[in-house]
Amino acid sequence: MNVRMRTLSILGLVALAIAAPIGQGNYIIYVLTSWLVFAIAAMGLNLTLGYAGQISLAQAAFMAIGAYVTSLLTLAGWHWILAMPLALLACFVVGLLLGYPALRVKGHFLAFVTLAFNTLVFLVLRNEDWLTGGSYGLVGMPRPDFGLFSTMKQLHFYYFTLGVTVLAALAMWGIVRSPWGRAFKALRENPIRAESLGVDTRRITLLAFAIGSAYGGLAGALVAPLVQFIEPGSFGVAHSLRILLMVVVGGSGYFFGPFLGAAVVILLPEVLRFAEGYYLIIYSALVIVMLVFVPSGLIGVWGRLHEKFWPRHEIRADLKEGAGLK
Amino acid sequence: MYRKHMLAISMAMLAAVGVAQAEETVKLGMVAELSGPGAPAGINWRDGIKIAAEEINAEGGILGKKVEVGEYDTQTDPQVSRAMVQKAIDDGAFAILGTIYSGSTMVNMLVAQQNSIPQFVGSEAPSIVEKGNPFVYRTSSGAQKGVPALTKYFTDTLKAKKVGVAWLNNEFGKGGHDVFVEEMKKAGIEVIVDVASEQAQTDYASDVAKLKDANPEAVFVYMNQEESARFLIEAKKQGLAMPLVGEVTLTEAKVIELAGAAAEGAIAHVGVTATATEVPGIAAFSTKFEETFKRKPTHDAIKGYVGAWTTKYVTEMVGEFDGEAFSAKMQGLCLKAADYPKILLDTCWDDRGEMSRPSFMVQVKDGAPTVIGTIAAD
Amino acid sequence: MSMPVLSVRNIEKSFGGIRAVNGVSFDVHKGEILGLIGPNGSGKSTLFNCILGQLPPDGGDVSVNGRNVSGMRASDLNRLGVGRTFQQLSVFPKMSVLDNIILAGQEHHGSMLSRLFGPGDAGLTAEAEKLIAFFRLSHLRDTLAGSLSYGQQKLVDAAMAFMAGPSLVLLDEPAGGVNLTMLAGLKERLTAYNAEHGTTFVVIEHNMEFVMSLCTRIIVLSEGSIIAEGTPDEIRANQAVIDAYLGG
Amino acid sequence: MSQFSQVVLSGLATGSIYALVAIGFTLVWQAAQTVNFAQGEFVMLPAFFVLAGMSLFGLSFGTALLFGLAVSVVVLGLLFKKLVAEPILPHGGITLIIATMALGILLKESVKEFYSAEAQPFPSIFPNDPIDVFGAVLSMQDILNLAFSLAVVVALTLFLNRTRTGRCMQATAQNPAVAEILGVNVKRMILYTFLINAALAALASFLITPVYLAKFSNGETLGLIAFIAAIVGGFNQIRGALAGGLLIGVLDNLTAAYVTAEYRAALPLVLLIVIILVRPQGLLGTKEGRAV
Repeated sequence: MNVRMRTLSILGLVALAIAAPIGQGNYIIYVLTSWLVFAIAAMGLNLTLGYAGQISLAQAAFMAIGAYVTSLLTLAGWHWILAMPLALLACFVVGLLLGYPALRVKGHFLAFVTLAFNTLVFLVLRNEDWLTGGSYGLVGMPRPDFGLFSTMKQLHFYYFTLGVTVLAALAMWGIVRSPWGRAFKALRENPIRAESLGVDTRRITLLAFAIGSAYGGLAGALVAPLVQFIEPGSFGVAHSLRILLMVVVGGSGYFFGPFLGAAVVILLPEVLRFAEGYYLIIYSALVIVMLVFVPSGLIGVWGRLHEKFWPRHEIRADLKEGAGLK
Repeated sequence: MYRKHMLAISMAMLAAVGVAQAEETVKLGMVAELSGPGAPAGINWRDGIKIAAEEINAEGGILGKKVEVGEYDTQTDPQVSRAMVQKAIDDGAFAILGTIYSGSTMVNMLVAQQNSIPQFVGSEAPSIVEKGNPFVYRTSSGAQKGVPALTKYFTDTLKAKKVGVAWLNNEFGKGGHDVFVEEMKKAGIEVIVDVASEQAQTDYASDVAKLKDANPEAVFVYMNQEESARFLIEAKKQGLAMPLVGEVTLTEAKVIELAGAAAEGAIAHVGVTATATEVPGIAAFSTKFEETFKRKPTHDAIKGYVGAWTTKYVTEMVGEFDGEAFSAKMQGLCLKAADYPKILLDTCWDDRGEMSRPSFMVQVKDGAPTVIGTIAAD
Repeated sequence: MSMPVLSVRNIEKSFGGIRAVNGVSFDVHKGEILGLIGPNGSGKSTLFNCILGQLPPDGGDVSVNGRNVSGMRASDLNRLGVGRTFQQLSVFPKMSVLDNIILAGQEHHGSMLSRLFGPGDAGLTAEAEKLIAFFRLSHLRDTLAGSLSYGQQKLVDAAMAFMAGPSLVLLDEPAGGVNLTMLAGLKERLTAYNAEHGTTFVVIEHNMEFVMSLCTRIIVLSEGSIIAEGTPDEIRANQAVIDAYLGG
Repeated sequence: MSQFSQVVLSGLATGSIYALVAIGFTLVWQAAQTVNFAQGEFVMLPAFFVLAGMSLFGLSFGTALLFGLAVSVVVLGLLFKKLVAEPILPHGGITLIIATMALGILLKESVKEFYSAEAQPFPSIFPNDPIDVFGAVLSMQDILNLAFSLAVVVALTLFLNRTRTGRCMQATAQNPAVAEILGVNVKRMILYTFLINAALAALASFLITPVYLAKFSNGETLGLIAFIAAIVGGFNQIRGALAGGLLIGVLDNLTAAYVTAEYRAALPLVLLIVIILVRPQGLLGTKEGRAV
């Protein structure tokens, strides 16, 4: 019953995502597409932070690596479908490397190390202009063409992105439901206990970073053809912070948290047009208030309300996956 | 104070729009850096356009239709700017006014081009007009024209053989730097010291020390406002004696306000400046702007103003709201200030959207920028 | 006798100038329940941590089933069949009881890759349910471990140590903070598990009654050295032990 | 040679400001395990309190400085502790990190919207006359900044070591539980560290803003640099934070002058990563004093 309800509601959401852009202007479609792209990036960070408990302020750097690899290869004539896996691989490998500091330090030390890494990536992208185009960036990346289905049109590109997002979400679902997912959570909850139960916490920590980073890379591989222009400034620390807040606001450690969080950050400004420049002020103040009262994010808020108004006798605990941050 | 006036202006605009909607209106999409690091430039651009829109509507609008200016904030983010241009077009804008940051313009001009929408930009990076986009037009000369105008000053006035360059390492600064180095090479002047600095850098001690040590005959300074001010303060402190020459920014009112006495003697080439009060149009605009916003207009304000007025002039020459025809008309167009007073100075656009018009050499004297020479359009 | 399951030889550990463990040696054989007791500060926990690789000892060796495991990482040691519990409660609070137990077994099955692509429970649900039933927690199977009572969490904690079918289990103060009813249950379950599977136990405990009734053999530590060894009855009668505890 | 001494001396002057900010950082971390990612904004803001005091209430510069200091201590010390740090800390360190990041955005955007997006000039406390030192030109301001920062560090050290309150604060930082048993009012001591942090940030703000100019985005790099200074010097030491601040200031200038201007921003970051991986207790830190 419960499972069927859930399947139905997920199908409903996908149907909504399919219907959402119909009849909308290009701008709304563009905003919806960037929502999906950022949801993918946030999904990756949710694995690293929400499931495995390792803070990272470098997700934008991985979007950058993904976007630059994809752009350079597609500009050199490669098809996106071939360039994207290489971008993911590059992010996976760099993510492994970034995981090493996490073996030694936690919490704010790790936050600063990853933040420093993000800035270093920015500097390399800006200064090595023989490869990256420097501060002028790269422009004119082609959108992928799949014979019968070309993604040149905004709407087509949206559906293409939606397809990629659904596949990425299914893969993520597979990961978090697998023994790996359990090991990630164990790492978050009690790394020493996990180690004593045979979990190779070193390997799991590195994997948490690598997989999360690969999702960042996938988002980057989609940003390149979406915007058709990339420059180092679009992948600064502020953007990593933005993605981090998406994860936290949505509900870190909840599977659908990143989608909700990305929606709040990307779509809500559209709704709150009247707030204009005050939007960020309101948003950041609300984030602080939320962290004081419901640190588990918006999904946690919903859970609390649900609990309050429709209390259930026995909650299936395995469906309640979210976790407070440590 | 400031907010109150802004409010008054906005109310007036709203009222005007309200009336206008009863009749027919034409929409202009003002897409600019209203927040983020580019906000100072974007806000001036917007306010220049506000003045222009008011005047245009007072003269009956464009082809009899009232002008309605939609404001779109790019947050100084190229990706957002692309989305905002798209939004403006979705909202039915006939022309786009903006953006100023070259990084943003580079990406959003693709959208306007795809939709055949004319776009007046405040960007000065050379690459903007090198993409073969017939719908993008500058409102000031590109760095590859502005900086060469300076070359004469280095060769003839300063008679420099060895110069230095201090620049801001972002897409704006790098554009100017690259053109400058190229120009100096052509002019046979040696660049003996080349100092890059970071955006939002605060400590210029090592930059200035390096320049002082190399001791060139003049230094070309190409940075944004605050960076220029901080640089000037440090230069004054360390006693950097040679002329400091900039392009546009170095002598702007904001820089002088921030740097105080340290700005004294700084020289810059400016495409168009509120200081050039001997030009009647500029003087009138300047007065009106100051009355409305209680501050002096920057060159970004003048650029926005010119962009909006050019939209009116050219559309009325075409006789209909047609982006393609507008584009065709713009190719090689020259407007004389005598016939089209709000263009302020005789101005021409080439077939790529590059503009040329007379420009000025300005020096800070007694805390105010003063015109010390005029450079003819090329 | 056959090869000892756990063999500890001359373990030494100092902190600064203080000798916490002073050349301790002992063997534990299959099926034994060995109690390790001693007054506060006698070096029990330090010894435990040295045996389990949590602290690097200054000298000495530890072998499990004849294999030298000195300096081995905790996860590798666990995969060799050594289970343990911690003094502090160590369950995974935001995971269900079932997930806690499955986690404790999953790393012993298949490869890293098969754990990604194989079934989500690594095929362990039935086995885990059996263990949960053994500890009489079946009704709490899907409850978050963090929302259980302290005693129930202690049971889950202990059960995790057994999930991988270890040959040796080290329990660090299993009775600490558990109420009397729960305590009787815990002792009864541990004895039953020992009888059923022949698993070897080493138990650190302060609760004398618990140790005396659970263990088959007891070692007494004082000031980092073994001062007595024997059956519970022998220890009860040992004057040196009485002196050590009474601060003689 | 004159270039070298210029670069080093200027670096020391800038570094002394980093040190002030870093010291506040370490105090709050030690006493309350609060890592403040908005520390840079805490330095940006007090200058605007002063400007607001002058423009809104027509205060003289001197009075406005006192006003700015008082408001900073209340807002960035008391309110920060009561409204943000205290309620969120029980939810865990990462939650607090994220909350202070959000706070940074809040402060920055508020200044931008309610004061100005443009940089503002800020009057100098000390005279700006240039002085020749070893062939380098320093302003009176540089030298007094340096002297003032050193004086603050000395005063703070004396306060912590010689006064009863100071020793109670130290006891609280080292072991709150024991301090409590010894009759120390732990809560009050923690509050004091927050207030001192706010006061230090305000002082740093008043000293640098004449040079940096008052702008909403000033805190962006400053907070990071201060943290790096704290970590490089040793997170559990006041003199560590001082040494770290001066070191970063000098190294940054030396890199820009002699190695690479393009990658000057990379140096402190690389230093941070290396220190964390190789010597996480910092150059002057002791191992025990810190829980990573």
